[in-house]
Amino acid sequence: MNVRVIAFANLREILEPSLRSLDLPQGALVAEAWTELERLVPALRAHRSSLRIARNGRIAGSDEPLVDGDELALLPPVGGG
Amino acid sequence: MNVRVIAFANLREILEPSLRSLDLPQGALVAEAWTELERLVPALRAHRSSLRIARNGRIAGSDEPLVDGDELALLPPVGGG
Amino acid sequence: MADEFLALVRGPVDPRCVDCVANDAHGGVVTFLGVVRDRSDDGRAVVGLTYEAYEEPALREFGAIVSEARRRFGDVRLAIAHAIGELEVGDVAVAVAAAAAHRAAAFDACRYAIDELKRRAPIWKKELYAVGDARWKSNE
Amino acid sequence: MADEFLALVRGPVDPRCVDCVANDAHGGVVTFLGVVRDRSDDGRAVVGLTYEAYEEPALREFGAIVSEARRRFGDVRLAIAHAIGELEVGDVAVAVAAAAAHRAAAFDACRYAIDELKRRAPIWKKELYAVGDARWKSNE
Repeated sequence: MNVRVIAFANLREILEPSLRSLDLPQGALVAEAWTELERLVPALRAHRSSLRIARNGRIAGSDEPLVDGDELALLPPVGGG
Repeated sequence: MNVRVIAFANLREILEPSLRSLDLPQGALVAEAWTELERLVPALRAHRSSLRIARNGRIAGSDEPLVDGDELALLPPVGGG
Repeated sequence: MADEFLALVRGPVDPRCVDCVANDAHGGVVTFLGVVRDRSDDGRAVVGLTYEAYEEPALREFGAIVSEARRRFGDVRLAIAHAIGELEVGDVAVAVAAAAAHRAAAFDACRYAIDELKRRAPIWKKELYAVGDARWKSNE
Repeated sequence: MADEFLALVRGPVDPRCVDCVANDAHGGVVTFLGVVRDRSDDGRAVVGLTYEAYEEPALREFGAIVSEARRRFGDVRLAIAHAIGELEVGDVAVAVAAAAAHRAAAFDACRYAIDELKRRAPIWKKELYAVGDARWKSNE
């Protein structure tokens, strides 16, 4: 199955332009998507502890299953206002 | 000696138009000015406990001596903002 | 800091008059506007307000409030404008703005200024009702 | 109450866009403006800011913040507008306005809204310096 991947701020700059989507086995969990992302873009590893992952716009737990067409977003610590 | 008297809000309405100034003996205190005011305008009496008296724009104690040309202001509870 | 704006204004206050507090170093700006409501606290229909002030002492009180706010909350810029005379529903009766490098001091200073103004500035308000005689209303 | 104004704005925010909160029944209006400063917190000269937002979730967060403010502080009307894109020093990056019958709820709601926005809205800020590379700055 395939999930779209977006990222913001410094993570977007790390991810770009190489990666827009991720091919994963059927029923893969968010945690597995992350492992694959780290493999493809090792520079992401350093940010794991501070970033959050959203699935279709909502914060997702690492054990949440993904479905084809989902959007994964990598969210660094926020800085609004 | 002579002191000017002004008042605000409801007290102004009670005082007007009868009274603009007060003749007092030399060295009279604020308290004596008040007694004279009450004599001239009995309707003021009911407000004594809630009003404050300013002398030349600053809150005055009742034992403060007055001098010729002073301005006494009768200040009801404030209602700004 | 002497250039803060403190004013008694005849008629409604133009809220922009307090915008002068913001500058490039003070990026957090909090403004309070007191707008004439169509209801009094006890629910009566209000058609307007009249304000009276003991002008010089009131302006002096504004200045004292600004100095106290700086002592308590640090580097804040404040502006206070209060209307005197006749106001209609929807008119701005008072505007207080506070600017600081960060929002916490701006909120604290703005709130302190309007609270103290209402507590002690020699200003009085008369409510004009749709029905019945106008009445002076104290803040107590 | 569904008519509160929640917006992400390309470029600087026009602070008047949040004035819609005031009406005849809500006479206490508190507005917070976050203006781009010429200094960063560590004293470096700043020439501008760039904001990025995860737009739909950010707007949803604004809505959640407004509902929470109403649950906590009662009958308050709120408006939130945040800039995205390039801003210069002096531009308004965020405007939050809260209106209530009395000032206490308006202050509390406005402060709650900007504090929560900065804590959790998916928005990011990059500081552009007079000297040296731009840097993303988190609120933590």
